[in-house]
Amino acid sequence: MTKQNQIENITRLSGTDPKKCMKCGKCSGRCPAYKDMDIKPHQFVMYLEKGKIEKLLASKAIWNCLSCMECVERCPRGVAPAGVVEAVRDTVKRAIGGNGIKAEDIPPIVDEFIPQQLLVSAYRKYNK
Amino acid sequence: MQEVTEQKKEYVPTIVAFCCNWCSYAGADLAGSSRLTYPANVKIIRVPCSCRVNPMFVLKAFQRGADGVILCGCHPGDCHYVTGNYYTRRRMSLLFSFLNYMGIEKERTRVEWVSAAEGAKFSAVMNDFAKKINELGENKRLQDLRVKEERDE
Amino acid sequence: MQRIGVFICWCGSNIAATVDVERVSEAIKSEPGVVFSANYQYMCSENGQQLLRNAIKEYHLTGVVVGSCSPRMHEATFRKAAEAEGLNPYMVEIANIREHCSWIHKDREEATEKAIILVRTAIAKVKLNAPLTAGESPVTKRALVIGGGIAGIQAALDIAEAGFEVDIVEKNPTIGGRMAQLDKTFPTLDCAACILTPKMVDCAQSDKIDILTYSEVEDVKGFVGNFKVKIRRKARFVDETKCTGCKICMDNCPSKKGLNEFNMNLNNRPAIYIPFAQAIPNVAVIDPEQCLKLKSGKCGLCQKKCGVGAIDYTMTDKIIEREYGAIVVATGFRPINIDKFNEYGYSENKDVITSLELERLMNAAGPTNGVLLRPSDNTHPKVITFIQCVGSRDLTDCGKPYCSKICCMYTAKHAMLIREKYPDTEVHVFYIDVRCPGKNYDEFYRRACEQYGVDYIKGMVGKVYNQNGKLMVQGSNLIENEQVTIPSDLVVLATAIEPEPSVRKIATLLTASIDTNNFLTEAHPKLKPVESPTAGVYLAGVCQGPKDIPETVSQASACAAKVIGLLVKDSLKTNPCVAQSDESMCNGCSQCANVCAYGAITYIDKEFRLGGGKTETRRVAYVNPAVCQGCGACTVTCPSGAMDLKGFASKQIMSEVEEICRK
Amino acid sequence: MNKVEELIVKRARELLSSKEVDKVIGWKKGEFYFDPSPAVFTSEEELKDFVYNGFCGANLSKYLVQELKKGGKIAVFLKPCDTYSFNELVKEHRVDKNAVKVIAIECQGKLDIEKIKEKGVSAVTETEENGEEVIVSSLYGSAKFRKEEVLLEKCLTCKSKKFAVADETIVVNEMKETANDRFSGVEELERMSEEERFAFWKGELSKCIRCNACRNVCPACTCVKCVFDNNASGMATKAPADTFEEQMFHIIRAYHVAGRCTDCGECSRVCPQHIPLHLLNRKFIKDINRLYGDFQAGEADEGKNPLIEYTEKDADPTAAVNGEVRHA
Repeated sequence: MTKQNQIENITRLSGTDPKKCMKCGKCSGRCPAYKDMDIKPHQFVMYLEKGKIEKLLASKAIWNCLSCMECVERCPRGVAPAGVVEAVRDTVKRAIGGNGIKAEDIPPIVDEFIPQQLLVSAYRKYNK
Repeated sequence: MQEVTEQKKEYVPTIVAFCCNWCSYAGADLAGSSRLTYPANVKIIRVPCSCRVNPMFVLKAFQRGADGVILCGCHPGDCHYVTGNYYTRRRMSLLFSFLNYMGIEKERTRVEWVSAAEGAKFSAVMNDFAKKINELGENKRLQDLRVKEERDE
Repeated sequence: MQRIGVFICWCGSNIAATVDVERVSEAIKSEPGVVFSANYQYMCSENGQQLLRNAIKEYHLTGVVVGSCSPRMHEATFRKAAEAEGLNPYMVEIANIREHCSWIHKDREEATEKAIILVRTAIAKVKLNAPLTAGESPVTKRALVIGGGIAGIQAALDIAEAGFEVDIVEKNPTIGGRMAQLDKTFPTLDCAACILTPKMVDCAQSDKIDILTYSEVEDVKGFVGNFKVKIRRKARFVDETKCTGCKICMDNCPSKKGLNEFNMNLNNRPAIYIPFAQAIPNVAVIDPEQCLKLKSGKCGLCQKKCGVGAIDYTMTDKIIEREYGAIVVATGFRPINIDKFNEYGYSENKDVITSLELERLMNAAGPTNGVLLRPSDNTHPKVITFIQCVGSRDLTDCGKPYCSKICCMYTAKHAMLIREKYPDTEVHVFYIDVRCPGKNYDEFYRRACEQYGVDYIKGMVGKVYNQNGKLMVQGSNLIENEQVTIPSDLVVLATAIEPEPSVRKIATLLTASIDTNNFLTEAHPKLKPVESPTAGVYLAGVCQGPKDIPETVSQASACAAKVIGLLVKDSLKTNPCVAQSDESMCNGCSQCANVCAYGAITYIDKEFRLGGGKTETRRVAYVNPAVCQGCGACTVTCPSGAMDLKGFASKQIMSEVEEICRK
Repeated sequence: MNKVEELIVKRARELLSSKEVDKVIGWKKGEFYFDPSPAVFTSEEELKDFVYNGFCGANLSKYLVQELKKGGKIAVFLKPCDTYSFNELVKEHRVDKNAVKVIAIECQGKLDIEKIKEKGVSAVTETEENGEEVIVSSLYGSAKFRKEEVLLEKCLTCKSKKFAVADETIVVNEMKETANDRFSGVEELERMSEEERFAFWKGELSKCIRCNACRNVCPACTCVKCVFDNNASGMATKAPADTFEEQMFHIIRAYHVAGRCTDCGECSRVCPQHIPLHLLNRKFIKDINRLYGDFQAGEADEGKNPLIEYTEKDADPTAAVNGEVRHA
């Protein structure tokens, strides 16, 4: 896959247009996992816009993002930083072909109170 | 009236362009003052606004043997009369779609938005349109044959 | 019999180099109706015009076609020349053989052929031209200003200064508007009241200005020069002519729990009140929702105490009708509702306030007498954090997509004033961009940073929460690439502004168009920025778009200049190329009025003779030629073809089409 | 006499005798059972000729335009599809709704005598609707048909059985909505090539004899003077000279009623040459629905039609013609 393909692929997966970002930093201002992330939410969008795919793919933050979607919720311009994180995570996962958590492994106590999107991202994020 | 010569000349299509006074006609003027050429078979009719163009004018043109009709107006949102071209857009969308439904080639009709600053666009649009009409050749489907007879006499 | 003269211009070599002008004028000679055909080097020159005039005289021309440059260049020139010779100027048509022919074609043969067709097309049109005369309509020499803020005040003063009568209609009990609520003004930091109230007094004292406060525009009829406006004068329950503004009623009113709108509801006022000390008119008003007498019939204290007998509980709304030649809309703005921005916790925390609330808290006439105390516990805040772009540039449902324009500057002002007055206070400002274009504006902002040590943080706040009585402001510091949390005592939100919602109704009444953000649309964004597309209606202040005081005042004065320019005329010449409905064919279906952007079309019931002594009354369209701008949208909407456009009649355009297609 | 007819005539009698209305517009017995025609009734005696049977396909709303000019209050019987035309006439100020009492009546779809004749049944004396079947009695006996075999084209693709307006209603049996897609005919044409479409319309339209029946029956065609009769329009024509003029007439007619046509189907019903004129109107309706959102003319008696409306985000004509865009 060429680099341009990768950029297009991640942009498409993220469902977001990084050019819409006005660089206000509200996403990073809100992020509860900020301290643990080596690349901050606003940087995810910025790197995608600038095409710095290597930095994104090498980031550890994709495993720290809580997928709480606060950044998406708060963005005044309709950009979804968490979408970019998710897209990068997917791309990395696919490359290494790892197996994620299985539904049966989720303890029964984790029931309807957990947001569905968090479960989905957890399936993708964690290796068994 | 020109006489029909024995030798068959290459067919030169007739193209009628309706241009709104404030944007597109000025755009055509700018194309002129910038010496940006387009084919001579494009003839412009000045109207105050693209919304002045009655579908009957378009049909009349075809009736009289025009091979292509193009409307040019201000870009949507820039209409000198505030909302005129919004109506043009709906009217011509429906009319052209309908003409195509009647079997008229859809390339024979067109609407383009050309601002007063877009001389280059005007010229490009006219070149492109004229090329398309050249490829299509004579409009035979929507033409009053009596007009043709009169002409050929 | 038509007698048409054709004049082909060489335009030096501009036309003649590519078009064989001699051949064109020769070819045209044989066209039916053409009695004169000539060509000349420069038709627009003095000699060229003389040639045209001589031919009109000599050949008794009924129509003229000039084959020359674009009509956008010299149509007016040739029409004037024709008029000077007694030919109706609208009997002149231009064939554009320069821009649309000689300049774009290289082949001489091709260009000459085209020029002949273009000239023939113009001849075909001119044959169907009718002499047109510009109509006249008288001008009522009085202006209406809707809104009594600084925009309305300035416009009214300027118009009155020129000697015209002007009425200000203000929906609140006093004029003054938003500016009256402000403490200091940027970039000079002079107090708003000190510069505004003298202007308010000028209005009150001018014998040309009639101030109608506590009033609203109810209905507008008519058109430029001749508006008929109905104004609702809401019941004030206090006789304006008697009240002296002594405030004894206010002191005696037992119902004191009304929210003080002027102080952004930060404190209370009695049911009978004068909004603020310098109100114009300085006359009390009773809030009917709050007054015990009006609600339950029990009280009447103010009436008993009033020394001049000004109180009248039986007062009702009155409708007055007045006539105006021009209308200025200056309805202003309000801060948007920010309850939905739960990240900033405005509704939960008393100490999260808007900038306009801060203005009142810092104003000497405000609820704290100018001492900055935070609302929750009346203590001095030590750490104050400002958040900019709250609701501005925000595409979510809660915000506005545009930049509110004034927030960067007033935030810098607030930060500076606080640091000046309370040097021990720590001030932080979260910003996305600092936008300070304007004379001495950027310098002003830099002063806040450099001289007053205001801490500007590039980044946006994600969350404000209360932790043990401190407001924790969590946001980005993008330059340091850090997330910061600032424990603050007071949080000030630079809230976006939006047009005062009453503008919607006014826009409908005036058929003035409004954009998706409820700002009134100007007739042209660059060249007609103070005119509304509706003739005779002008726009001043924030109703047209976000702007600060100097810009508002400039726009108001510009409006006044436009209004004065209109009112000095005794009558208005109207564009004769307007739509006209043939009553005998009109169906009265109302489709044309629906597409008219100018509200030029009305309907009347008209009696028609049917023959045999019978008559029939039919609803037919009437186009007001003073209002119609001649776009022609209605002509296409009309199914029967009753509606036509003078100067661009259907038959004329059809004949142009036919001529072009004639091969 | 069927039950619905009985109720209608009874109601008409009441209205006239009580002087609540001055006139009733309904259908009058023709020479045969199958040719009732629209008629105005001013007295109770005249009502003896009133009929309402399977052949009352005519839309009565347009008759109000002329009748109202003569003054008085009028009661009119409208089938569901006719009520839409009524609203459209009110919207365009052609009819004063305060002078009209709209009595909305049951319709189970009207019959096409031509189709019945084609089936070999002539001299029809009565028809009886029985669910999905129609029993046709004639001088020569009776025959049974499936309804869709003998319904009028416009009823086969009935747009709605809802009344868009009704001061009162006379409905005895439940009216079932038709499942047929009324745009399938348009779609079939759209699938053809441009040449095929042109050939189709050339074939159809060259049958036109310019009798103006379509124009005269159309409730949207109520112009005081039609453009085709107006010399100043540059379009005035009387009889068609060639296929071009038939095309021109029908294109302009369809365009002029676009956004106002309620799809009542009267044009096709009355065309003596059996030209499928509804396929012209429905193309506009279909495009309007596709580009500007679903719109049914006559659903209300006020508001704007899509051609006198716009949004800033409307499609550009090229995209619209290419079918690339759809209303969100």
